[in-house]
Amino acid sequence: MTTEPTEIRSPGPPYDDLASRFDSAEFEVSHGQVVVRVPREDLVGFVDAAKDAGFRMFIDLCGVDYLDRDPRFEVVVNLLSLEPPRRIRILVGVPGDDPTAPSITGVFPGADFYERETFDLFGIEFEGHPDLTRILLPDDWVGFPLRKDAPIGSVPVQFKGSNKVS
Amino acid sequence: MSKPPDSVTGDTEAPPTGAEQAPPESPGDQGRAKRRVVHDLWLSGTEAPVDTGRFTDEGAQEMLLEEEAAVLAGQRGTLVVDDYAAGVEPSTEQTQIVNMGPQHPATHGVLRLQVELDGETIRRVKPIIGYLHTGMERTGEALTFMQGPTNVTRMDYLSPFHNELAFSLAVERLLGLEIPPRAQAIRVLMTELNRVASHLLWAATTGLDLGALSMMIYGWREREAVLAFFEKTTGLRMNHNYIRPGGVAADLPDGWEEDVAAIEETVLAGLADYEGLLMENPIFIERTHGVGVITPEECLAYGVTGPLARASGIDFDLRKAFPYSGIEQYEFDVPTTEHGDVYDRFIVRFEEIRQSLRIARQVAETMPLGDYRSEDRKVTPPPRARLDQSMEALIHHFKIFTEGFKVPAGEVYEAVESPRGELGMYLVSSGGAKPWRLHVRGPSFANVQALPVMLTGSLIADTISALASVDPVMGDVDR
Amino acid sequence: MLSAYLPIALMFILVVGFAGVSMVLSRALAPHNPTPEKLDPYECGIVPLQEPVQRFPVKFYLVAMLFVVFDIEIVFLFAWAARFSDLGWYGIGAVGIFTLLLVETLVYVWKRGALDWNVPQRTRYRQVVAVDMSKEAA
Amino acid sequence: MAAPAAPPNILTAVLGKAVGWARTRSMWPASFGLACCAIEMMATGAAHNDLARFGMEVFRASPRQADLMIVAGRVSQKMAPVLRQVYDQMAEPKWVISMGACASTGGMFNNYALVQGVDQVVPVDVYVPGCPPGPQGLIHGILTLQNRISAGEYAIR
Repeated sequence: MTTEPTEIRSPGPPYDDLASRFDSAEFEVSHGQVVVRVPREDLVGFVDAAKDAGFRMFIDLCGVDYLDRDPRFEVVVNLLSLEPPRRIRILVGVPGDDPTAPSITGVFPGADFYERETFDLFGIEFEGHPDLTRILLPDDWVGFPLRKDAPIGSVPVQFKGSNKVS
Repeated sequence: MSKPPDSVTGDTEAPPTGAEQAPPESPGDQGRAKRRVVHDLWLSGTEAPVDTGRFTDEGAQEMLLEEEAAVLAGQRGTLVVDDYAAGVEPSTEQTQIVNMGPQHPATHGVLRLQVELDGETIRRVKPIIGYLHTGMERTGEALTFMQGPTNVTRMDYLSPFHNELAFSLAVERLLGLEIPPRAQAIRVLMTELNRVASHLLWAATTGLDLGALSMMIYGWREREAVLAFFEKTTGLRMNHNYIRPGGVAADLPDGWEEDVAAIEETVLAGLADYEGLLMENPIFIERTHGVGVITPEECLAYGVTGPLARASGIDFDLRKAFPYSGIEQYEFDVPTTEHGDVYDRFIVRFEEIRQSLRIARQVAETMPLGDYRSEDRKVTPPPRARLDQSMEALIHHFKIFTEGFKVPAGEVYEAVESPRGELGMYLVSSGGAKPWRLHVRGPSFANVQALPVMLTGSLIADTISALASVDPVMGDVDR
Repeated sequence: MLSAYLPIALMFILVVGFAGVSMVLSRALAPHNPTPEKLDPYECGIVPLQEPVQRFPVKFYLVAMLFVVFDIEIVFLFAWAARFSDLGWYGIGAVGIFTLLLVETLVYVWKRGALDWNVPQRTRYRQVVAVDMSKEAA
Repeated sequence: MAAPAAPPNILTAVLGKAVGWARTRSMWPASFGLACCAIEMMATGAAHNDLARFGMEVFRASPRQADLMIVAGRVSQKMAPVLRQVYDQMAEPKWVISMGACASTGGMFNNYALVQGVDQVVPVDVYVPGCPPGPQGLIHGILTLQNRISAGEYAIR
């Protein structure tokens, strides 16, 4: 059982401490879960601070394509603190014309594959990632399939009226 | 190291991989041309229509002879500095890069491991995945919420109930829907029995990999007992589509308490055989002690969860930390051990089978009566008999099955404890009848990423047992 | 005297005959179609790009030599075992000296460490056990 | 492919039948388990409904010693060349069973990632329907293939 060093540096629950140190981060609670919207530049700093504040397990990183919203893409980072069990979800807006985001593999080596997958399916490049290549698709694949404007690539099926799959 | 994809075609120019670079048209270009064309059928017995065999080279994704320091550290698994990382001293011998490739008996599916070998010892590992990528997250966006479980249940095909439960919990949290206690208890029963079946299959295949052939036969014998109950309740042995948003598809068959009791009896008897067969066997102990060690710091850094983390001493189980579907009313304990090697993972998983059976017995004793799906007719279809009595039921039925029910806009992350770790569903809804984005956090994805940490420096035979103990399910990894 | 060798000759003919017939039959009846893919080395389904390495670490040759040494020892024991009862103590004495010599080489080889495949990974486990794996070490 | 068989005549009719019969008695499957169907293929190979009754319980990993390739699961675009390479490296006579809806037609995943039907990559002899087909379904497919081989339909392989 991983106990932290006895004195917990942040007085209140870790969220208030993080909120105080990062005024650019907006905290909100959606469906009972703490969600933080952080500008792109502060992502690595915020993740580092969250790690010190107790969120020591890296859980997930994925991309979302909102197509006609202003920062078109969004990178969602999910962290977990084991003792007391608590989650935090960090949302980072990424504009459509310049799809790049800072890589957090420096803080959590576990983000390596997740960032490669997000690059593979969305085309969001992560600066500072040691080996940013495709991971799920064949290496000579053209295009990023999970983008909303990418075709689903379905083969028309023989029986009539069946190929209305977008 | 690999050049960034040029902006126009987004095609990453494959760096020279030791082989002479083909003149202007690299195999990749021919590959792309050949793959996208839909070939005509190749009727059996006729001449082969086209030669697609040449394009298995994955260019930039493969391991290079010389790598940069950061990439090398990643492949050697020495990124996390903790007090007992044994440094692997670079050897002067000539090493070779070998494929433990997609079609391999011991990789539990289509996982491709590129390993650099110095004789028998492994210097570094690079897992290459994607050989089972089915585009399920894209298909998830094209199906309505009602059809979602059929797509999601095929991701981690060893624990279909956990996929469906995570998806249903996420949708219900977005809807703010209350689930009747009987449906919650049925869900707990099914997921725990699914954990037993998944661990039995893991014990069977891992035993087979370690040479205990009889383990394969025993493991499947008990698993068939559990699958028979699943088939009786849900109609299918796998991919059940039984747990749906709003409850479960059908009530339990009568006489199910005897079935659960019979399952518990056979599996516990079988478990006693396995432990007698394996745990004191000196060959087994020699093959599993100190193999595939992963330390708690590495588990935290790589996001390794589930039995692997518990075998390394992290006392964390989602069923205790974030209880879901009413599981907090049953007592069970979470087995953890210290050394984090293959032997401890056997201990943890065998103990988890016992705990899951204990939960199943408690559910059987305290199963509440009542409805097995929620009363909100916007989400769950009305009973069949009501259709010809009330117009309203007919409309509800029609709307649910044609365009599907609408889920209010919002985003939510819901996670359950699957047999391999934390299975999370990040669901974004735009208010329509189809999810806007469905991301599945597969536990095996993080566990496979931590393979270099476990395999570097061990022999090839140890790699087989370490890889088997991770229990990667490729559907979960590649989605 | 010649008849003593009859069973061995018969056995020899049978062995060579069986091997020959099965070789010829499979060559004649089975379809024979060497395509370039079939002649490629099998690398788990991946088309091999570069030639596999021919030079192997010296450990493998060492093990081969050790095997030859102890295998020949057993071959010599056969002769003694065939006439074990007639040779009596003299036989046991001779074989005893011979075996003692080989046991001495086994001890020497064992001490020099030619038999253990030094696996760094296992040292990591000994550190884990040595360190008192109580909670705060995690 | 193998040279086309000589037209059936009275002299080799019996030999053809004998060869056909011999080829089906112990067909070793190449373990090409991809996804959920692979679990059902293993279940068919295990104790409960046993493939050893047909002499097929040993799943050969290397294509050199395999006669029958059971494509069990969904074939992705990245896996298709590997499948083709393993098929090419199998020695004649060889047969292919396409197990499950995803292998036969791409199944419920009609999208960018899957090869819609493995018969675009390898010639398929028997298609087994189901998602996943139960062990009984797979054994029925194997028996169908064996009957057609011993009846001489596939003798030209």
